[in-house]
Amino acid sequence: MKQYDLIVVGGGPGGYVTAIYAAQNGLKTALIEEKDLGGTCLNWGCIPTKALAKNAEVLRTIFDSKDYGISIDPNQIKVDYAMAQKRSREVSKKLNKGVQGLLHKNKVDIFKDRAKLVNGTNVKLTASEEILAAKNIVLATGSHPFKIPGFDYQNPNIMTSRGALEMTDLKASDEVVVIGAGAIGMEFASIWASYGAQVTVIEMLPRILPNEDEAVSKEMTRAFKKRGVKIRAGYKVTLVSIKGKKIEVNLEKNGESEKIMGDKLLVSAGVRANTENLGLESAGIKINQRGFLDINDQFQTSCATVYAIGDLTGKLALAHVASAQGLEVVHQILGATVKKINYSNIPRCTYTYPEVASVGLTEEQAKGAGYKVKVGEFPLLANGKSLAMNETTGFVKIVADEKYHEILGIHLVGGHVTELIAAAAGYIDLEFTADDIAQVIHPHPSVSEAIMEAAHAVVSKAIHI
Amino acid sequence: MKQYDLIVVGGGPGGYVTAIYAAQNGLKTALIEEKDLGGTCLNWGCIPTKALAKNAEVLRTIFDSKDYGISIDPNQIKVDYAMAQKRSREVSKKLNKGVQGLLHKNKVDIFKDRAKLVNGTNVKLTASEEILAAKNIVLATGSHPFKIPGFDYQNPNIMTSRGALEMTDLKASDEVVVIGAGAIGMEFASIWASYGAQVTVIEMLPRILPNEDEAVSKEMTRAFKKRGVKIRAGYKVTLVSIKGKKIEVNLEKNGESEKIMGDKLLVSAGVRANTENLGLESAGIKINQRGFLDINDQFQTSCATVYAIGDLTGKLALAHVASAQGLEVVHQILGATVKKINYSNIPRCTYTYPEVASVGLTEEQAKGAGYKVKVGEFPLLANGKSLAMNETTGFVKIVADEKYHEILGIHLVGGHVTELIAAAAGYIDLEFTADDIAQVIHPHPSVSEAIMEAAHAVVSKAIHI
Amino acid sequence: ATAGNATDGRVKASPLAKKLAKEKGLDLQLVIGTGNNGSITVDDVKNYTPASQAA
Ligand SMILES: Cc1cc2nc3c(=O)[nH]c(=O)nc-3n(C[C@H](O)[C@H](O)[C@H](O)COP(=O)(O)OP(=O)(O)OC[C@H]3O[C@@H](n4cnc5c(N)ncnc54)[C@H](O)[C@@H]3O)c2cc1C
Ligand SMILES: Cc1cc2nc3c(=O)[nH]c(=O)nc-3n(C[C@H](O)[C@H](O)[C@H](O)COP(=O)(O)OP(=O)(O)OC[C@H]3O[C@@H](n4cnc5c(N)ncnc54)[C@H](O)[C@@H]3O)c2cc1C
Repeated sequence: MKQYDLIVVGGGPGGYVTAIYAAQNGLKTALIEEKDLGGTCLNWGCIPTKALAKNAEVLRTIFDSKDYGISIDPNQIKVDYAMAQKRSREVSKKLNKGVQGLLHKNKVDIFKDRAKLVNGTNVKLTASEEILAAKNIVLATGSHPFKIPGFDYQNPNIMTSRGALEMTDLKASDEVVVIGAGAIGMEFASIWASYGAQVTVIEMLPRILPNEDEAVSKEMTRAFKKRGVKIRAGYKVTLVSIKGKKIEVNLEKNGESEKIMGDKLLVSAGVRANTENLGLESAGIKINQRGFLDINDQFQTSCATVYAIGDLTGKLALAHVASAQGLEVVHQILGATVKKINYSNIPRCTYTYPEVASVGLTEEQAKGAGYKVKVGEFPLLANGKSLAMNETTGFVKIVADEKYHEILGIHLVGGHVTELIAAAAGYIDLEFTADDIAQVIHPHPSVSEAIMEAAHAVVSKAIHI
Repeated sequence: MKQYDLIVVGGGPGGYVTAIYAAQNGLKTALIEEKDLGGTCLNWGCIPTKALAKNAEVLRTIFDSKDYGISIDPNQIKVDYAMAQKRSREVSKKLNKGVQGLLHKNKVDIFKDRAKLVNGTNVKLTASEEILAAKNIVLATGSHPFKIPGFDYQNPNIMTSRGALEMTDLKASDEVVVIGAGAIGMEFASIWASYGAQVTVIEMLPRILPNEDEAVSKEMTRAFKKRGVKIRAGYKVTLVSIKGKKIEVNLEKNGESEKIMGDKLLVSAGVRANTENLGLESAGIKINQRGFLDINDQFQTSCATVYAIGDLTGKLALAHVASAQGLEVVHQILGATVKKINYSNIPRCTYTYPEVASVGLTEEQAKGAGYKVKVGEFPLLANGKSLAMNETTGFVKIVADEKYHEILGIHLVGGHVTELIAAAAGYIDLEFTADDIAQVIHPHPSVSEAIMEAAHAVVSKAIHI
Repeated sequence: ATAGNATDGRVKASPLAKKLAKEKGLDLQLVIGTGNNGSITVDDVKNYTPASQAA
């Protein structure tokens, strides 16, 4: 029986990062992955969606090129969505190969098989029937998109994100309905709207991107409407039925009903943990009410030698959470200092047009938590770089406490703001105040200056508004 | 005679920011500007160049659109450089009006006139002959492009950046020669190369972007060569002469000479302070050997009531330096804490394709300063977002001290990295170590993750390489 | 009054200053900060001598 210091189950950003880091730190490590190295993230999540978003950005740029002194007869622009998908798949493939290379380089043993726990230190490979042993086991089996029951998912036009990443026949004349206005639903809506499709986004909660600050939802509603996307927030889907080649979606809000016809339907309603047939019982591990695995601050399940990380743990379903948890598990196993992860201080990004990025508490949450709040805002309309780039939709909103100007939350809407939020995450993580941010000399011209201005607004007043 | 708490001479990013901030803080303030509010930066510098860079980016995107499943017959793309310039001028105009609005709103008295010092507390307006009095005076008269002597600047095809921002007749068939490979020369070279011009960049020092880390110059040389830009670093221009409609530029390196023909020539060889006819003598202020005004840590000239900021002071000729100095002058006047500006920790940006951004010391400078250096590097080729965006040229290089992993310098090359450097400037300013950066949870996928990876490389090893 | 930077019970120090102070076994409560808003910088820690702060 092969003996390891660490067996990692699942090769997503939780599992593969854990395995590499463990191996770099001298642990003899095995990784078991039944499908694709890189997991959901690299193959059916973060990466292929961003490749599609880039395609969409290119297309938008072309359609707007008149503003920049370039004229192209629109009839001469030939758009091939299947080719866009092809590039997206190729990027995933390349990264998948890259992960394989990294695991090899770091001497992680890879088993392409399905794993099942035998007990707290043994794992059985389902196909080969081999049993592996380890001092510690990390479960990083991830999640899959939730399928709202009652829809016919055999119909190729009714899909979750997985199907949407394989769908190649989008036409500019298509009507598309998206159920669920979280990050994933909004990202696909943004991509398809860029390709000219008539998109409707339906959200049960009263506003799109319901986890974001209210100001963000408002700005994004405005921006998406301006792009021609229909927003139906606070609506309940009552019935989905097939009408010939069309999908009919029935909605209701305050007793009033509405009917929307679509050629395609995306169901984007959260994720469910991959816990089936994992042998959890044999290690005495229970699934919680929400279907996820509970972990303590050391990332241990109720079985001390079995850790769980990533989407499986039902925290924020984000790749960087999975990876960060994985690094800390390795610290725990090595007896090094383990960082306690504060899940409210994780940066959250939505790669739409415009983009959304945030970290920390919303204004409402901060007030709910009992803080006396001071808000500093700055609109990109007053930012020189945004004007030069012709991307003036959006703002920076800093939620700080009144007394120390401690940063509680930073909320961004705008072009490429997902690249600005890391700085904010650093400031929050290391407990800097708005006064600190305000006096950091930011480069001119840059969108990042808007963060400095919003910090000035917390301290006293912004300069450029 | 009108009495002020503060008179500001010059309405660039040094002067107008000082005036607004002074007024916000209760000082009765006058601003004297003889030409355009916003100064070089808004009218003939930072902003219009970035608007042009955006135009160029749009054009590049269109030419590369085949990669994204979009096909356009190149003959159908009509490019109008004059229109691109028009947009650039309009953006400047809009910001110029914006500054005027801000000054009005904050109740700063604006004098559209030329100022001359009478003594340390009086200023004479040249045209109106009015004399204004103030407790303190800030000189923020900026700079102008240096004209290498001996060239015929009457010829419309021989220009400094000022002329380049007015030139409207660029053709894709043009040969363009740029003398000076600092940020400004490189930015124009990048723009014109995007428009299809055959560009040659000549630099006297051994490498382009000579103030940057050597690794940056190397990567940019490679990237520009790949784009078809000819690089002649370590070359001396020996003669520029007119040959019919062409400009002939003679170069020399190690005794070997070369001849380059151009349709246009940009001279981009630094700036000279605007000190002429300022009445400096009457306030007892001397110009230093380099032609700039010396200031102390409180930004005072040798006359204690007269401050100087911005390009006039011969520090880094950057807009955000001018503005930051201005804020501190106001603190000084108000008797508040004055931040000592560490000029090596100012973010420096070059808005080329790819972009360059850096802060702190280069590896060479750090070693020269006696540090035992530990370098952490991460190539964008290994960054998921960069792959998804198809922008894999570039890297992150962190220069840290070996013992505490104190961040001494961060050097970035890549798409839009000028938006990432503020974070790095914050990290340096607030004294983060590489260990601190490494454990900040960065969003996935993002280019910013490459900074985290380079920090990991300083601490021990990067994960994804 | 006690010298030092513990206003409102908060000690503000840069990450690097904290690292160095820990290594030196120095109590940051005793150090006067000269950085932003009285934050303790690495130089404050480096330059700290009990005598120099007595005043
Ligand atoms: C469309 C979409 C877009 C997204 N975009 C982003 C984004 O931009 N940013 C972001 O941070 N997050 C994004 N996410 C979320 C992100 O993909 C997940 O948070 C992340 O993949 C979770 O990582 P993980 O390692 O926990 O699980 P996963 O990535 O799901 O990996 C789990 C792996 O375990 C394997 N596995 C499962 N059971 C077994 C078993 N018994 N034996 C062996 N192998 C097994 C699976 O095959 C899978 O490869 C997106 C998700 C989707 C669906
Ligand atoms: C092509 C180019 C691109 C640049 N790009 C960038 C960039 O991307 N980022 C960056 O940070 N910097 C950039 N710079 C540099 C930046 O423009 C300067 O650092 C900045 O403008 C300096 O600000 P200032 O206030 O000191 O002077 P200026 O902006 O030069 O303003 C001085 C003002 O004073 C006025 N003035 C002068 N004398 C008198 C007088 N006697 N009476 C009344 N008014 C007077 C002038 O008319 C002028 O408006 C660029 C410069 C150029 C030329």
